Amino acid sequence: MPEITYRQAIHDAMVEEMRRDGRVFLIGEDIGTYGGAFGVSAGMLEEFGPGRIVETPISEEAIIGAAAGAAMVGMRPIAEMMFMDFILLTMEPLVNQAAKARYMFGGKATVPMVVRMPGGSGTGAAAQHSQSLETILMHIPGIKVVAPSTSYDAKGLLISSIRDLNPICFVEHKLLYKSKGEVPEEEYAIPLGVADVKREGRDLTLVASGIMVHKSLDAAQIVAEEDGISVEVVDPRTLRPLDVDTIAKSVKKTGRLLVVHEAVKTAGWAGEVMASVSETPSWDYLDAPMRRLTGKDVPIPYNRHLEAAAVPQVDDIVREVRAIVNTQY
Amino acid sequence: MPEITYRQAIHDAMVEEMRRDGRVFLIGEDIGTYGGAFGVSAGMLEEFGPGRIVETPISEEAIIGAAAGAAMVGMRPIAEMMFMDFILLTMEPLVNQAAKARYMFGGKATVPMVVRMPGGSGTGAAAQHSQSLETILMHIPGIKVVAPSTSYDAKGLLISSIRDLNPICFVEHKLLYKSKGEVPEEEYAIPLGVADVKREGRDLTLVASGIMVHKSLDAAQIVAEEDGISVEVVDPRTLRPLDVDTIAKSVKKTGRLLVVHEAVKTAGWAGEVMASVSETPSWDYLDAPMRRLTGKDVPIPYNRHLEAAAVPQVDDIVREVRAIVNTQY
Amino acid sequence: MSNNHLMEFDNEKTTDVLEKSKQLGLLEKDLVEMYRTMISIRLFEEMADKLYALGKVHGTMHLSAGQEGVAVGTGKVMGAEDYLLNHHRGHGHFIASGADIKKMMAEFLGKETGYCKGRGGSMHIADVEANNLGANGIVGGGIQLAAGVGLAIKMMGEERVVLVIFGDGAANQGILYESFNMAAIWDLPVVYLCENNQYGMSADVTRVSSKVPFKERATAHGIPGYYIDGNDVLAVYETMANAVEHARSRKGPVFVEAQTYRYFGHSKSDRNLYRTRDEIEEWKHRDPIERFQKLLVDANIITEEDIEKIYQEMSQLIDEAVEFAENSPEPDVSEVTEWVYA
Amino acid sequence: MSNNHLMEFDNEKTTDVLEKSKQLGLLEKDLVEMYRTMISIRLFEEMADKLYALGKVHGTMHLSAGQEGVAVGTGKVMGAEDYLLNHHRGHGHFIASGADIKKMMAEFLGKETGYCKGRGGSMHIADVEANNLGANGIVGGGIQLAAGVGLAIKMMGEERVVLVIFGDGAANQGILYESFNMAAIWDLPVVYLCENNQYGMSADVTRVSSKVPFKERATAHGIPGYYIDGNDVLAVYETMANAVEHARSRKGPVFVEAQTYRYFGHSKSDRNLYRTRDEIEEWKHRDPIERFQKLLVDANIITEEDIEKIYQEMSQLIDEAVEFAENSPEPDVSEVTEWVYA
Ligand SMILES: Cc1ncc(C[n+]2csc(CCOP(=O)(O)OP(=O)(O)O)c2C)c(N)n1
Ligand SMILES: Cc1ncc(C[n+]2csc(CCOP(=O)(O)OP(=O)(O)O)c2C)c(N)n1
Ligand SMILES: [Mg+2]
Ligand SMILES: [Mg+2]
Repeated sequence: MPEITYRQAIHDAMVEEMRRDGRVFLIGEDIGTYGGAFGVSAGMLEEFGPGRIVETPISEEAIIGAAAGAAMVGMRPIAEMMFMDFILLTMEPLVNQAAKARYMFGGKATVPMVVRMPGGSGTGAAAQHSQSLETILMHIPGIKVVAPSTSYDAKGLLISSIRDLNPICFVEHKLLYKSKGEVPEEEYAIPLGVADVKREGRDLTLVASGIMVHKSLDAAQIVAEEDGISVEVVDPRTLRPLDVDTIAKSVKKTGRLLVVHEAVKTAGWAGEVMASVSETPSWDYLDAPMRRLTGKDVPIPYNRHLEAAAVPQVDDIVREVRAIVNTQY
Repeated sequence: MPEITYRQAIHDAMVEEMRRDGRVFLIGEDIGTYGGAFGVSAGMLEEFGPGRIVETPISEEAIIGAAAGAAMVGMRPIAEMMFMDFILLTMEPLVNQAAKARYMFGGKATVPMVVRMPGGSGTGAAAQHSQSLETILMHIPGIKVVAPSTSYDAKGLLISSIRDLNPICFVEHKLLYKSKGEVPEEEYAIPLGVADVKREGRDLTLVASGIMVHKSLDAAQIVAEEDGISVEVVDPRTLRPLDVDTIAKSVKKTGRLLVVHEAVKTAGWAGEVMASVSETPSWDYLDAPMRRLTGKDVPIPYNRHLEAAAVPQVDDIVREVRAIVNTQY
Repeated sequence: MSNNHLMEFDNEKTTDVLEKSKQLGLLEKDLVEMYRTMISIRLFEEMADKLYALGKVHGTMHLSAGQEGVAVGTGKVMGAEDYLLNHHRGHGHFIASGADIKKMMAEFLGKETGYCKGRGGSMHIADVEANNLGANGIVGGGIQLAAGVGLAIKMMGEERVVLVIFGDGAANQGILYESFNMAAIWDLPVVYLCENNQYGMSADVTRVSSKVPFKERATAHGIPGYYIDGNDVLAVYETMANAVEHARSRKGPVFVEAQTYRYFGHSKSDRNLYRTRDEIEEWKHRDPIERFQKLLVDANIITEEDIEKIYQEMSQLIDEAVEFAENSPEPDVSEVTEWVYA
Repeated sequence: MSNNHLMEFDNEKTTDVLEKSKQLGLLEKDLVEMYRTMISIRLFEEMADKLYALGKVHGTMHLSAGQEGVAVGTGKVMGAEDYLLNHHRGHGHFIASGADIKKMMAEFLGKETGYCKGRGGSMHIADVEANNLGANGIVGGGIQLAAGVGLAIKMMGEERVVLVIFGDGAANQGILYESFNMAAIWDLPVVYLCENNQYGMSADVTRVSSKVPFKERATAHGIPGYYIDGNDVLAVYETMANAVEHARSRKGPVFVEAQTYRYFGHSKSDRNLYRTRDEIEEWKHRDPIERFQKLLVDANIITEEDIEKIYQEMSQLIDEAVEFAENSPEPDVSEVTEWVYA
């Protein structure tokens, strides 16, 4: 299989769906000639023209409102937020309108829209361009939250997201755009709500998403080599709906759970994973307290050392895994 | 001690602080002649005049932006959101500006502002006027979240909130405005970040906030009388910072934890309580899986029976408590 | 506050109903139908108020009695294929657009037979199949959805237009200006109708708005703006017909501000402290129904007897709707989690 | 796209610097100081660009070379007691308001000695003690903070004003209109300065804006609006002086749109695909520094030698700033969680 970047995978998913379905269009800031702030839509203006690559003024609330309105009458918008942080400007149309229309109207509306947004830190963009806000989006009934960690997942999940009939928040991680991975040439789709075990293991279940999957895999490799600890890395891929079954099955096997996320600690989605596991019979199999390793409770600082210190790094994960596995309870 | 309503307690806290400190002012929609949608500021225009009871256009984002700007230069605004749902229109200034200014500026700014907002369902106001969004606010470093359940707590916590130097989200529950409780005549303040054990018990720790404190107390009384189950009801009062010590101490004693909130289940703050308890030695004392009883994962429906079914009721709590205490693990 | 801020209207006052209707291409039966619809809205709102007082309506509702001129003048213009984004005070517009008042009443009573199966209530009532994309509980919440609908219409190359209705209070939400800008740069077929009833809840429009009428805010975006007497139903019809024609012929968005007045309080918690009885009475002298009725009677289009009969018929329809609603089943509580996702 | 949308400016073109400065009450030394500040901004931006290329600046930054006329014409007007809400492309404004460029450089290099102890970087640089309430990473993010500051000034009965700066792109954020409305109804001492450099990232202002110049959007709110040549530093000074005087004398908010142009790309990821080399060259013929310099030389206020010397002095100051920044300590990583709460 050819290796392509995460950026390319997302690009390809959009292009293929737009070729397949005339209702799909892209809307956002600087997505045309500029190709998007991260270059994801480069070249699409040339193929699809301004009628389907809809470049907007800097009016985020209006972008999401327009996407929701268009979706309600049969279009399939893909809206790009230049940075995930800007989703905060759009919570009204996203949460009060798009997410609720179907329910409020007694099941008579559908709002098939995708909002793509790059989240996360690591580029020195500081507090207003580095947030990981996926937990907030997970808390909204009516919305699905997707967060791919590889090129393969990105493409397959985006295709499913575009075909889904609900508002989808599709969370990309800035640091992953250049990462490469195998992607089949033939069409495929990955169903939403299905986790992927990225590495099998026996001693501890590590749930991580986005960039943290890669850091966790690195950490798993280190503890395997240095400590003989066998970590199973589960990537939920879809945060809402969360594939609790896969996680619970893994916990039943390993007896230990560590959730790693870049989002800040307080009220972050690690708690959701723990609460969900508590609701399954796997709780009985826990040999250690469930733990989380998360972003610190701070706005992301600018200085690169501070920035790195604000979110989990491979070393931190290694340390945490060792602590959990080596402590007697 | 005289009994006053929760509404009156909030009103009194604002009036007393405005008399004490000329920098404190109220800003919001219909807070003057109308007295606020829930009547909390009735009569304040007469005492303080339009210079300090600042009635705004319907521009929620601007209300919070203005409050933040005024706070940065030395004022002490209390902003009223007519309904908690409207905080979604203000996430940009609240989260990207007010919450982060201090940190981004290297500790050189303070943003002492309070945003009061009535949350919760039960009045038939349906999906866009009934949300419990406190978990979202808890996820923002820089913000504190306060959620009183009684007249006494409301007054004491609001006074501390007004005097605090940080942006505070002060979550009121619509159904509590008419509830009554004892409030001392002399000045007092309740420190933020300190939970209150609203009922002592031995068999199960029930963490609840706002209206759910009252439902939980009713349920505790029922299971005490009918089943001899002794429930300890802990009201965090401040959701961020969360008084994990008090909760953990209680769990150590009872060996069981149930978190009850009206907010929807997925990614709701029950998970935060569980994750926090897991991080304490109390985890070792758990005799049963930690559980949550929450709002269902739906927008709040209009019909009163559906509406009631969407959030935990006394019976549901009774059933859940019995299930936890009576199951053998 | 008073009414002396009212400026001169852009519309010519309707004085001769025969001449005006000829000009507008309205037949006598159209005029009578419009009159009937106005009556039905007034009676509907009065009944809704009663049901609320009886505790049968849960939550809150926002009544539009007094604003029938805007609703009917507009509803008569819109085609069935056109989209409507309504606001919280939208019963009249919904009725004028051809709603089934039985399903409306059933919705207010939270019944399974209601437009939204009892999930939405007055603030979220919608009829998606009939292109009514809902009332909105968020002041200004429908404004930008409308631009999105307009964009979709344009993309699909359709002849429809989208009408979005909002109040004077909503005109101070920033989203309106993002929407104006987008609709203008893309020439979207959006008709913005600002129903100015002088107050946003207790806020006098002149106290909370930098400049009235609002139309300058539209023209500053290159959008044609009209400021009209909303209590003159034929003036509303005329302006809205022009506005819709403009949008339908792909000339881009239009903005219409119609002055009117609500008789009931803002919602059920309103004690009307912010306005005087006198002011309400003053506006009742400009009542849209009475004004139209007088013109119709003077022109011998209807008689006092017709009027009596119309009231009776409409009353009966409304009673039937209430009966239908009352006899309808409650939603099944076990279905509370249905329809969150598609 | 091109520049032919530029309208006639409201300001009179500065041709005779002696007469103009007399009119404005500026002494020769003021003019020279303004010139020096313009040079220092230009050289500062060029150095920032270099440091970025060397990998010493983390993240992104937005350079304002080409826009010095707006920065210096404005900065010269503002009093030390006045508040500033700056935007992401604000280095020039910060320097013109009297910043310590050492602390700026140190901030860009993420050092503990920087204005924000390395926490903020270019996009969040602030000097709260000096009434600079920060650059802003959110396009439009400072606009309504400014109205809040204006409200506080009014409440405290002070004589200050607040200046908020934003770009042409930001002018399409709805919050600007909420802010206009509030500032207008309460007569707040807010000076809105829209620095129109023709593009919001890659978006040509005329493509994404319903109507330019923007001033009509202000006047539609009853706010006086000016559309001026931002590359004529004395014209900027004159208009801003009038605007600030208006706000300071409690007559309410003012809006100024200054036309200018940025030479560098939007940010570091910009490949300038959306504009032509020719266009950039064309604007360089209107360079604010060269224009002012020519006037000063023609009027015998400075000589070629003076110019040489000024460049040397400014270069040296900037080199010193870089040295200071490079030699400054990194923040202590153990303090990463400090200053979240007060
Ligand atoms: C975003 C938002 N803010 C406030 C409210 C509360 N509210 C409901 S209607 C209303 C007044 C609206 O005024 P206007 O737009 O003039 O419409 P009218 O009620 O006069 O028809 C207010 C403040 C709301 N529902 N949504
Ligand atoms: C809310 C928001 N949307 C988008 C961006 C990304 N962005 C940063 S600067 C910019 C262009 C701003 O244009 P303008 O206001 O004209 O200022 P200029 O950069 O031209 O000085 C964009 C789109 C942002 N930072 N914030
Ligand atoms: Mg109104
Ligand atoms: Mg610009």
